[in-house]
Amino acid sequence: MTHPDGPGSDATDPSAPGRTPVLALRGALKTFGPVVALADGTIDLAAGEIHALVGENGAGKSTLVKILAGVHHPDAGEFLVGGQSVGFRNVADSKAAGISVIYQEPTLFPDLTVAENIFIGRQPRGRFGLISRVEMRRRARELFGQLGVPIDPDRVAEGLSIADQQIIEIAKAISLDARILVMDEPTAALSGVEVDRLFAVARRLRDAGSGILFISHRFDEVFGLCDRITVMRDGAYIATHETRATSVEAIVREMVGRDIDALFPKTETEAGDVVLEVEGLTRPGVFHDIDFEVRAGEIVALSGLVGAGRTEVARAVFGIDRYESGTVRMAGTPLRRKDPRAAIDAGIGFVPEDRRKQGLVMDLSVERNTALTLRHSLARFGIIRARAEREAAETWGRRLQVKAGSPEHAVSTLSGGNQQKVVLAKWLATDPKLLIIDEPTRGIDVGTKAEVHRLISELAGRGIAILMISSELPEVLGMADRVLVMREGRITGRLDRAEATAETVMHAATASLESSR
Amino acid sequence: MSDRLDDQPGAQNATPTEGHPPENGTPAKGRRMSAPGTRTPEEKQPKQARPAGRKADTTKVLAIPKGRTGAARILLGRDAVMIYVLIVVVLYACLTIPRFASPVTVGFLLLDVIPTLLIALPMTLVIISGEIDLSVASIAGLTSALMGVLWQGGMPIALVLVVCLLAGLVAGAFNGVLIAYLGLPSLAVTIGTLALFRGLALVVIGDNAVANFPPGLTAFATSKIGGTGIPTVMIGVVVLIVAFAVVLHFTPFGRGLFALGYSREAATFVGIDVARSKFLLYLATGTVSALAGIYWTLRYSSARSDNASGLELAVIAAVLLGGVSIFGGKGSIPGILAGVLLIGTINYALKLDRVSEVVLIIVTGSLLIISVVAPNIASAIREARHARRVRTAPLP
Amino acid sequence: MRFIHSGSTRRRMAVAALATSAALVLSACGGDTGSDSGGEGGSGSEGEQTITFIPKQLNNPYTDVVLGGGEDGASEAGFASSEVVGPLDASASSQVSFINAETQRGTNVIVIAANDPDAVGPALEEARTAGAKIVAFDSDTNPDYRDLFVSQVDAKEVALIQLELISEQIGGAGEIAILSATANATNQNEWIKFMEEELASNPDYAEIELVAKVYGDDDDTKSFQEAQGLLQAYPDLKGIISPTTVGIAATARYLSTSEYKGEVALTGLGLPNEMRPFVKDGTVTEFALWDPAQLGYVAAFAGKALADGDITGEAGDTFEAGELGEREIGDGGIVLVGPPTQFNADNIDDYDF
Amino acid sequence: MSLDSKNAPARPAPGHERTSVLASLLKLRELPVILALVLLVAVTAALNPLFLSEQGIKDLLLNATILMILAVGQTLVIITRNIDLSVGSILGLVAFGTGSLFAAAPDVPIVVVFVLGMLLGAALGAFNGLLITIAKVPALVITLGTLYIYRGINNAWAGGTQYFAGDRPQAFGDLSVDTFLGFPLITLIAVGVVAIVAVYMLGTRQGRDLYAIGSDPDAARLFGIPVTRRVLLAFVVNGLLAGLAGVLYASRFNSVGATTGAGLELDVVAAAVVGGVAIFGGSGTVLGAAIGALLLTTITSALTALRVDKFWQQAIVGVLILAAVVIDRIASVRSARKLRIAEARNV
Repeated sequence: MTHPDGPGSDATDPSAPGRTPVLALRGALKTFGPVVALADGTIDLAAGEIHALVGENGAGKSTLVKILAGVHHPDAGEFLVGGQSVGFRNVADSKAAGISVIYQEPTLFPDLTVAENIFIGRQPRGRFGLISRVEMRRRARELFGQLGVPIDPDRVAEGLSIADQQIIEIAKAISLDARILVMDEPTAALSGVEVDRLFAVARRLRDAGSGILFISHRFDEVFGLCDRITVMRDGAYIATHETRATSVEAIVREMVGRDIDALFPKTETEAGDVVLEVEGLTRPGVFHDIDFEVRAGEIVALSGLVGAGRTEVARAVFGIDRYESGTVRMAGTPLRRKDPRAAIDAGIGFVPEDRRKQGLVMDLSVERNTALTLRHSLARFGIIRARAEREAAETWGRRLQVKAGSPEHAVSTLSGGNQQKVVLAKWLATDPKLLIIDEPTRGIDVGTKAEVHRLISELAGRGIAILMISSELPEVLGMADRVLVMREGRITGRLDRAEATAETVMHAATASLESSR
Repeated sequence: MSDRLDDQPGAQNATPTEGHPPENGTPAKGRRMSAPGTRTPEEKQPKQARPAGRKADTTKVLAIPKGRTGAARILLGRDAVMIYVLIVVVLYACLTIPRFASPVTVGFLLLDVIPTLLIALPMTLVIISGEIDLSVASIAGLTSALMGVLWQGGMPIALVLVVCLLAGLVAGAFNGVLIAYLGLPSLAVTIGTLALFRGLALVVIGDNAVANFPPGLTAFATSKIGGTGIPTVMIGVVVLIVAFAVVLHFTPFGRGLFALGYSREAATFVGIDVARSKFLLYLATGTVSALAGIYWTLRYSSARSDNASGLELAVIAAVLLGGVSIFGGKGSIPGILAGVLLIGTINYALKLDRVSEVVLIIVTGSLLIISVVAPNIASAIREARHARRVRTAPLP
Repeated sequence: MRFIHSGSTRRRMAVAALATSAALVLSACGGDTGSDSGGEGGSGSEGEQTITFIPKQLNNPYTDVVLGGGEDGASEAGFASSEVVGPLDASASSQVSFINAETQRGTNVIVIAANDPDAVGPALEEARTAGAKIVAFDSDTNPDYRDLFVSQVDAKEVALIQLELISEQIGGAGEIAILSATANATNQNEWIKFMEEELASNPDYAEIELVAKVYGDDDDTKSFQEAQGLLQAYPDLKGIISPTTVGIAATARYLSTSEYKGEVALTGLGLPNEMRPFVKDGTVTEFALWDPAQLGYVAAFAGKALADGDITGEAGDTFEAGELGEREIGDGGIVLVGPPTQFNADNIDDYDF
Repeated sequence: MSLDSKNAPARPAPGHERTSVLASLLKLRELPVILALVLLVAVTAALNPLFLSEQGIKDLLLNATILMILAVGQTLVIITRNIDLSVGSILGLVAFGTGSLFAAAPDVPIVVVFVLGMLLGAALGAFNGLLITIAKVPALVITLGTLYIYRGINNAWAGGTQYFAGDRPQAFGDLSVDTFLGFPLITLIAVGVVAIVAVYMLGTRQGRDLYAIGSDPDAARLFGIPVTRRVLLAFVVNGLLAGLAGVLYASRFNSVGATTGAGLELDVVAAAVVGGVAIFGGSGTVLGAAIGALLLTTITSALTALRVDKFWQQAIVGVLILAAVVIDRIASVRSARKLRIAEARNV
């Protein structure tokens, strides 16, 4: 496998001498239908190390994790655990091999108690081989003691905060005494204290001889915690470095693998009138006193860590969720709360982050999806005119270069990038004044990614106000005229294009986390 | 996550499979679009760029694909297959069962299926929107009971009919409030109202049966249009069918229901008022069920509390057989028409042939299971075959 | 299946096979319909008379006995074919499509036990218009819709016998209750009406009080629980009359398994084969019934006479009912079958139905 | 049903104090249905003392027995986020099978009859389970189909034949007559079933797996729980219990035939729902379902005992089901609001 187009060609040997490898995956290939999720999954994890896996969204990290977890079976490649070749048939096999995975999104059972969630499938047994609740509770308490968190083992998991859920996942992994611990962005939603606690536990496990694979977007964590760093890009392995011997800049370059300016064809535009005005928007426990405005032709990025409340604010603005106080004005007119229809009529379009569940009706055809937002305007005497629908779908499909077999094909048959274009098409068809775009390029291949970026830029150029939510720093820096940074439900940074750098944004996004440590 | 497969040298054998057309038909050609200006010729002249093989034809930039694709889709769709099956069954019955081929059959058959047909219409919409209503037959029963009591109490028949329809509307609204606005699970709620409405029917009319409805009206319920054998009431039913078909397939509201059934979130994002849509559906279900109750009462000229009992399962079976997905988001009015008529035809054909109802029950059950199991098994086989192909593909 | 055989079985199987293969076609989205069509149709050549029995529901033991007599009668009377069709549930509307199908087949005589006197009306009207003769038996329809009704026995006589029996068993005084079939059952309701009149007018029954009427819907479980509820609600209950075979058997089963066995008297109309154990164990002293087979038997002959045009269903007409001899049509087009028999421990072993 | 990370704020939850015994008792999901039952029995008994006579209690228990067993089986299936509508038909088939078996071989030992009946039920349940797990088709559709098919087979097999209590050995019928410590024997069997299944659901890993599956099927699969095998097991056990109920039906009631058990399925689901089993899986207990069954059958008896117009019975059952669903909803809304307030304060 060669990597002709990246700086990964000068990669170090993934396996480092002097360490005992506990897990090795080399050249793993995973396809879903025509889609290649992972082209070259390669990782070498040694006992007694914390190993970071970094890469942009869509680099194939999650697929690699799922292969390690036994959820996916690689179509090709070599997979060794403790020097033995393995082929996991299912999750249980992976667990039996001593691999424990903490996912980005906690997978707790909402109806079961906390203690039970930790021990499900291997509850301690007492008399007659029955589950001993007393023992289970005791051990759960013990684990939480170790972690220093006061969670009631007897409460049900439903309604737990995401941080508590994450802690429970970690407790679960610890209780497994796993030799190999995989943490897929475990800190995304944790506060400073919790992160510190987690790191202390991770170091302890490392010192006890476990191998830990740590996936994170936060470079401070990666460099503060990990011994080695492996970089992935576009589904392929790029390089592995000793942390001591590399720098943030070098890693970022490998992750992005191209010139940022070329990737983000930002056209300079003159900001026009204020389109969206948000004032004092508050929903207790979710976001507080959010004030900002977006002008015509301006791209405003809403940045911050996952769970900082960015999406929640956008959803409230659009009327999906309710908020308790504050006002949202479009072109000076206040919007009704919790009424997406009113928001649409006022000229807002919303491209949600989860395309499959929120953005599209996967079973419906391309044209039906495109026309969903036009339901009412395409109707004459309450009947949708098929011809008008077809024309609208074709016009926008062609304008956005949507590639589909036919407008009658279900959108589920399209690639991620083309699906995203259908979502954009459906909103552009409404002739919006403001477009809210949540994670515009999540799960989109590189080629289409640039196309989407160019499109957004173009739209702004035509005077549409854009509010973009993104976790990808290069995207934020490359696209935005202004950057709003959120942390823990508040706006903690307002940066101009000139002021916005990786450092300033990250600082605003994590500042108090640092200070609370 | 979704890099194209043909990015990978040597992996082309895994391309393209049915149902998963690759982004671009011709591998390695014009794949990376870099700028709008550098479009491949296939966009400007789609016809010319079409290679000979059908495979490569599966994708292109969206453009005027009128003609074959559309027609083929309609002719091979599930609805169409249902209709073919119906036609085959009807033809077979005509050829082999003496006297089946006659206008009389049409009349009796339609009279039998009208209640199912009526209720299946709103039920289709409800199931497409991702909910269910098990209380329909009980609403029909309650309406029937009410009709009997009010008529016996001396109310003018026109007023009786209006009150009955209103009762259905109220019953539907009751379901609707609980499900749409309180967000309770429709399965549980309508099991509850199934018992409640049937119970109220019993409370209203008790053990009595009322039979002396105006003869003109009861005769009308079974009257036929001239010599065609088609019941007069079918005119009204056809109007309703058309109305529901138009609402579901050609109105903004109907479009919204599919979105709703597939994903509540996705529907909310395009401005669909989820609660209101569901509420309206239950209103429709209640009212149409009441209509079915009235028809039932008049056709059998007997208002009783147990009228139409058990009809809910027959309706749901017919609707599912007609291709509506129990998970919501899929289905069509032509499909369920074929489903209802198929069961009705088999039913009547077997009766005419004096085959026991036992056979009918078993056939209905088997049809239902096979119609949902077989496509899944077929697609599972397809997937397995695809997986094997990928796995045996030469590796880079 | 006892009554549902005969005729061209092959063709029926073919219909079923077709239906199933239809499902296969449907799901496989293509393929061939297995058109291995069965034998040619043919249900009795034209010109010969056919008779079809439509009982309240299939799979009811009492009905089976009635139909057994009916089939015998039909063949003796000279029908070319006799069939039994019917619903699996005894709901008011379920018989209608069977009547429709028979109408279309051109059946000459339809013999029906109506679940609801009115619900079957329009369908029967159509059948008559198409030329069929309608004989009601066991449970009458509205008299407008049938040519004649073959009744078990004189309704009043049946009612009085049951009252006599219960009076005897409870010593002429105390509370009694009635556990009937469905609330709309024509015959039961008529008997109950006569019983109520007699209780009110006959001084011999002055001390007997009818405290409740409940309905078990001719369903075993339901009747069972109704019986149970009666005894709980009326602690002083002395006896129960159940003028339906399902009801009396279910009640007997409950009594025999409870502390009320021998304490609470039970009588009514029952099948000897079903009631034998309860008579032997002392739960039931004596009950009554006519011979159900005769009911079907006479109905078949009545149908034949109607179809041949020998009678029109007018009061005073007479016809020959095979080995049962001549029968006369009474007022309202009613034909009586015969006096009820009383069954007790001494004679029950002599009967087998 | 997964924990929605979007709505859960990024914030440590406040410390959770240990809940008192009383509080946890009040949170018990079965509490409303127990209260309703106690209230119903108390009021009825006050108005009609005969209701709680020895025979009265015996009848109450006997009536509930069969529904109780069915509700327990159904609970297993519902907890895994499935449903089985074919139980009435399974019961009918097994009951008729029992009748036929005794008719064919009157001397067959009763134990053998029980085993055969349960095996037949388990086989029918396995057929449901296999179709659902292998073909991955919704249980509602499959069991609606088998509801018809099993009933059809029962009709075809039985035809007009019915078997009566007299056709079965005295000892078999006596199971539902004789009592032990005031409890009818078949009720004791039901209580035993409830106890065994309750222990299984509460105290074994497999049982807990069922809750996990219903709580979040995708997470369960991700977690390595053998979802297919467990769901299949739930259907097999449900079939087995429906088979047991079928045998007991033949013992208790007079006749078994083609229509035995028709229409029971909705009663069974209703009993489970009234007993606090969530229709979308993951929560509820076997005990609750059993009490729900007891409550539903007791209502019938109570209304008769109170000489209330029996026509009200069904309406009351309907109201009860709705009440159970609403209570569930209120409870979850309440706890969600409490949580939000707690977190708001914490900001």
